[in-house]
Amino acid sequence: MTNLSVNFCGVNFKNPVVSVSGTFNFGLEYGMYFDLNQLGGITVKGLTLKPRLGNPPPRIAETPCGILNSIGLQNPGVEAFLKNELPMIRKYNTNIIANIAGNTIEEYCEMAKILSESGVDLIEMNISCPNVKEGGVHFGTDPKMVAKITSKVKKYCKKPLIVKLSPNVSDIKAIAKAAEENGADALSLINTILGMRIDINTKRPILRNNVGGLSGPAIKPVAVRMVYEAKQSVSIPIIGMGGIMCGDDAVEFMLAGATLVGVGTASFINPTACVDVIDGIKKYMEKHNINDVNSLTGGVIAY
Amino acid sequence: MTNLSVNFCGVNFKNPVVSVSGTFNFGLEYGMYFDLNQLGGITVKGLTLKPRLGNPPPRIAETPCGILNSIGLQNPGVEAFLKNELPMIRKYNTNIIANIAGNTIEEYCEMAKILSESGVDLIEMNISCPNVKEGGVHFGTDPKMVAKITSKVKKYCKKPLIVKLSPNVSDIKAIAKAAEENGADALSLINTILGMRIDINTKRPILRNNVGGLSGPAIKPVAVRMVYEAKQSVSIPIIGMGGIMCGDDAVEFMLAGATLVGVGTASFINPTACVDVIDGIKKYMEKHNINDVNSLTGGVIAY
Amino acid sequence: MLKKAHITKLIKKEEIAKDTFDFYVEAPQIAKAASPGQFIHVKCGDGTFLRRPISICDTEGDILRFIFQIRGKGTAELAQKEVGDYIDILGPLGQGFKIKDKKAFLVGGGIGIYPLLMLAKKLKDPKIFLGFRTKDLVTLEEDFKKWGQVIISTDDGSYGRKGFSIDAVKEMIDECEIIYACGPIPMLKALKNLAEDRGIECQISLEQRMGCGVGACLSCVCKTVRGYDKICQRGPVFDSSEVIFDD
Amino acid sequence: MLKKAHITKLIKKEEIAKDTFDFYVEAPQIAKAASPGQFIHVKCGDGTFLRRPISICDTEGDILRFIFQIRGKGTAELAQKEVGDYIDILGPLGQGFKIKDKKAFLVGGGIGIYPLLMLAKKLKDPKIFLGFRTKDLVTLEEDFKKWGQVIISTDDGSYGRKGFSIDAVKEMIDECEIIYACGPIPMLKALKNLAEDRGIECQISLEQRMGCGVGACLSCVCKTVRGYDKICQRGPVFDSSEVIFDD
Ligand SMILES: Cc1cc2nc3c(=O)[nH]c(=O)nc-3n(C[C@H](O)[C@H](O)[C@H](O)COP(=O)(O)OP(=O)(O)OC[C@H]3O[C@@H](n4cnc5c(N)ncnc54)[C@H](O)[C@@H]3O)c2cc1C
Ligand SMILES: Cc1cc2nc3c(=O)[nH]c(=O)nc-3n(C[C@H](O)[C@H](O)[C@H](O)COP(=O)(O)OP(=O)(O)OC[C@H]3O[C@@H](n4cnc5c(N)ncnc54)[C@H](O)[C@@H]3O)c2cc1C
Ligand SMILES: Cc1cc2nc3c(=O)[nH]c(=O)nc-3n(C[C@H](O)[C@H](O)[C@H](O)COP(=O)(O)O)c2cc1C
Ligand SMILES: Cc1cc2nc3c(=O)[nH]c(=O)nc-3n(C[C@H](O)[C@H](O)[C@H](O)COP(=O)(O)O)c2cc1C
Ligand code: FES
Ligand code: FES
Repeated sequence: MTNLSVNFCGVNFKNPVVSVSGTFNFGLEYGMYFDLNQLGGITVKGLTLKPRLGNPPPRIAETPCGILNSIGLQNPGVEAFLKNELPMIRKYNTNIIANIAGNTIEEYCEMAKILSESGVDLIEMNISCPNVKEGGVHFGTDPKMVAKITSKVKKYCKKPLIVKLSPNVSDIKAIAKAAEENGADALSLINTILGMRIDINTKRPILRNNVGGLSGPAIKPVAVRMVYEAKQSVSIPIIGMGGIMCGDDAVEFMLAGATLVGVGTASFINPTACVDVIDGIKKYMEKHNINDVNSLTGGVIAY
Repeated sequence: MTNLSVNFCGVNFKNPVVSVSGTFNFGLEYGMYFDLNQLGGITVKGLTLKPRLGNPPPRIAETPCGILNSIGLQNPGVEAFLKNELPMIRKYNTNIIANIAGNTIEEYCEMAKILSESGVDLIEMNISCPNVKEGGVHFGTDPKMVAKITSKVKKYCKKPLIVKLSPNVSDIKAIAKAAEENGADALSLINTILGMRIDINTKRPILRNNVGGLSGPAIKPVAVRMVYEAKQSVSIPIIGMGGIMCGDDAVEFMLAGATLVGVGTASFINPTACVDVIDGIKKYMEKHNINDVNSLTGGVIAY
Repeated sequence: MLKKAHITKLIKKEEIAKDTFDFYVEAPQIAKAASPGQFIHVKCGDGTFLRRPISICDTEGDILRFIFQIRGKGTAELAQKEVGDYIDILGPLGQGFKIKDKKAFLVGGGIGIYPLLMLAKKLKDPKIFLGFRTKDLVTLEEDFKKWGQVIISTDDGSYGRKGFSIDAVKEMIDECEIIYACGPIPMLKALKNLAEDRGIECQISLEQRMGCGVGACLSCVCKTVRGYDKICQRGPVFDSSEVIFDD
Repeated sequence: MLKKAHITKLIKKEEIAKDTFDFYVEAPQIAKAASPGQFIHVKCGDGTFLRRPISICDTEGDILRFIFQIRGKGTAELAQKEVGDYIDILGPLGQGFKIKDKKAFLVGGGIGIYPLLMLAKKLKDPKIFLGFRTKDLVTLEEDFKKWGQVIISTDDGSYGRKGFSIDAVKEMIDECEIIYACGPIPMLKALKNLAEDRGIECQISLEQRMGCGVGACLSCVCKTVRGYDKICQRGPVFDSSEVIFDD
């Protein structure tokens, strides 16, 4: 019998695969393509305290083996989420991870407080969104800032607190440590890497926001490295993400140190990517006679 | 008449295309595939004060639309370069850019001094190599460190000094500024982004060095963004590189702010990539009735 | 029943104008479910990453027809497919035209004419205004003629009327109770204004760069009275009165 | 004359064992310049980024022959090519075997047998030792038989001798003045030791992951008495006495 279930911050996941924030809206769209009950968890679109319009289009550009996006956190706000979206998706037997972003530390605290009283299972604090002017990424690139925001939000957060890290940093280890030491129950990484494309015919950036976040297979090696490095420096569990397209990719992240894995951009190409990744992990385990998926985590034999 | 020639730090380049360091050895290998006289310049393999063995193999891994490398600066040392390699390649009518890397600031200074007395045309200071333990990248991720090393090396450097920046940073603008304010005559960016791949069958990293530097089209959007950001914050010229495969890619870098463009990994797939890029730039200029290649630099019309 | 990506087989391929390809694929489920104005999201090949949105042009039994112009890497790759090859297609997607029993004008410009064919079939005697840049690009004239009166304009006057379709539309606007349109933004803007002036209904199909194509990523928005709406899910067809064209 | 990448045409393709493909391409310049032990660097398709190194197996007039096993994404993609398709090939590359007028043993294991065929043709009555894991993987027996005595071993004894080629080689070593070998590292190590013990020459062909394939990137090194040498440029064939196998 293969065991796929994972205990993550005291929450039971039936398997290590979650959808990541921002590529899965609030779940229902891909719910038309597969049974959401199959998922370990669903991370919902990033929420802000007030509704947010987002950036003007174009918001997406294709790049070699990846995409740039500059959605800019369009969302109905945390209250509307709790009222309109959560009840719909709470019906599924899967964990719900709320993803939050704020302009100020106070906003993060406020959202953590509100969501702690709600039916979500875990809270992921996005301090790494490259697509908003205030807040977002600047909270996530300085260890001191990470320490400060984590310790403050932790006070209000009654659910497991996952801190989502930015890859746009020199030393992910220091950032990871700062989050852990200040109360993070888990880490998730990586968010997108800041990038740009220019249309050489019009001389205009393709994204109306000029720059956007790079995701997809192109960034996978960077993500695997960062998960590996973070794992070396903290003992809290990690959700690994960045370019996972199939089960083998997910296994690579787990070997690097991830306890859960997140599937994002892959869904755009293959709407059943999340469940295909679960199947792929199972196949790998069968092939290699591995009984417990947890034994993969951190299993890399580094030189 | 289309003008392709560029004045870069007072040195005349017949066109804006140079080979980058580390993918072109000392020029002669690709000299079998095209006439090196066609190039704007040749950046030679990274040099160290003493000969360097480099890292054990495997040193290269394929990734989606890119590669990881961990060569580890294998090279014969600056003296052997001057004695054995430079005379061979100096015969060509093209600019030679020496690329240097040191374990200590003193080593950088020493090399700058030696090379200033030599026949090379410009000196590129690599403070961003992710593949060596001491030195290398740590000089390139902290603006204070960049300021210090640049100002010191500048004292010994009698040729135009190009500082090659690391993309593994949160704020490329601050780093670029630190280099400019302390005497850099030009910048080049980006070096590779640190990444990792794990063989899920053996559970071993594919690179013997565990991690390596990511290059190729996968990183192009990150490189374009960094060139664009650097250009906003400095007035010294920039060599743009990172995933350039064709003339259109080169034009994109120039629009973002590059004065020269570097072709690296592309040569592995297409040995005449450098000259094909030159041709592609020419074609673009003809199509758009552009007479002077210099008019492309920084031509992006940002929103 | 769950939706899925369909592996379809290319059974007929024709280059109907320079760089313009007419594809017929075997796609029973898509063909059966499709309604006019909906689109498909196509995996063009290994050399591109995202899918590409293409309008459904027509269906006939198990056969799905779509027509596309080479615009970049993806469409160029798709054009390489040969009869017998397989194509991975998601669809039908989005909300198509809402068919009303009114005297209809169909207005299409450039690649915007393709989604109108299937619509024309479902309407009673529509007037069909097709605009092209020049004679060589004129396509589907015979196909459309089967379903209504066709008025062709070319920008350079090399075929049909000279000028934009909108001029022809304006001349005959008294006969119009509803406009269905797809094409370049300036054309859609002009039609929106015209429809508002005349107080008639106007449905327009919009384009935007897409990620998922199914409403999950919020990439493909346009500005409407409600804020930013997803074109792939709420659209691609919108009531022109909802859409805000600003610049 | 300048070297270049050649666009070659696949004119014959055969699956000679499970997942093992025998390709014949029209490549006049490569075929003419090739010598035994050299390799080509092959662009497998759009789905992979780097080229893949493959040994030259044989040449005949304008025709270049190479054989490969599916090992991963690149070789799987290459195996998809059909007769008539074009393949982008760089080569011939590297330094092949240095042919000596001595009584020769050719020792090949697994995919290491392929570069030995062209070599066998150029030698006088070589003894040819081919090692395979099992019977189903045995290939090229007839091809080699034309050029010398063939001694086949399989690890499981399902065909020919049971065990490793090295055992057969040892038994007959008195008849040997030079060894040419290609195959797995343990085999090459054993041959190197054997050759050193007996004081005979031994040329071995090495493998390593490659970038450029032409000596420009320093990816593909092996340890030798000189430091790290580039396999693509100084090799792939080395004198075994130069090579340092450490772990
Ligand atoms: C709902 C809808 C229906 C469409 N129907 C048709 C049709 O029937 N026939 C047809 O020829 N074209 C149609 N288009 C336009 C078609 O999607 C683009 O021409 C195509 O995506 C260009 O891809 P490319 O790789 O060739 O170009 P590239 O410029 O290389 O594409 C790069 C990226 O930009 C996107 N992109 C570029 N241009 C457009 C565009 N105009 N609209 C949306 N995304 C774009 C691509 O999808 C891709 O993600 C439709 C677009 C939409 C949104
Ligand atoms: C000089 C030389 C000659 C060769 N001749 C033959 C031959 O005649 N027939 C044959 O079947 N194989 C040969 N090989 C091995 C062949 O190159 C690999 O099997 C092939 O590169 C695997 O590519 P892949 O994409 O299928 O595997 P993947 O594992 O997906 O490849 C990933 C990367 O690793 C590299 N790689 C993986 N395995 C090897 C390997 N064993 N050697 C070198 N690079 C590797 C690939 O080139 C690619 O860059 C030769 C290798 C070398 C160096
Ligand atoms: C369209 C899009 C929207 C995203 N929105 C969010 C978001 O709202 N909050 C967040 O934390 N991350 C967001 N991300 C980042 C992803 O959650 C994920 O970290 C990243 O895309 C890497 O994973 P992938 O390569 O599998 O997509 C978004 C990514 C994409 C592509
Ligand atoms: C195999 C390899 C070796 C490299 N060696 C060096 C080096 O010695 N010094 C240096 O400054 N950069 C080195 N680089 C980085 C390149 O010069 C360049 O910055 C990077 O590869 C991005 O460009 P590309 O994507 O066009 O290859 C190396 C890159 C590769 C792929
Ligand atoms: S393309 Fe993803 S929401 Fe429309
Ligand atoms: S593969 Fe580049 S030096 Fe050998």
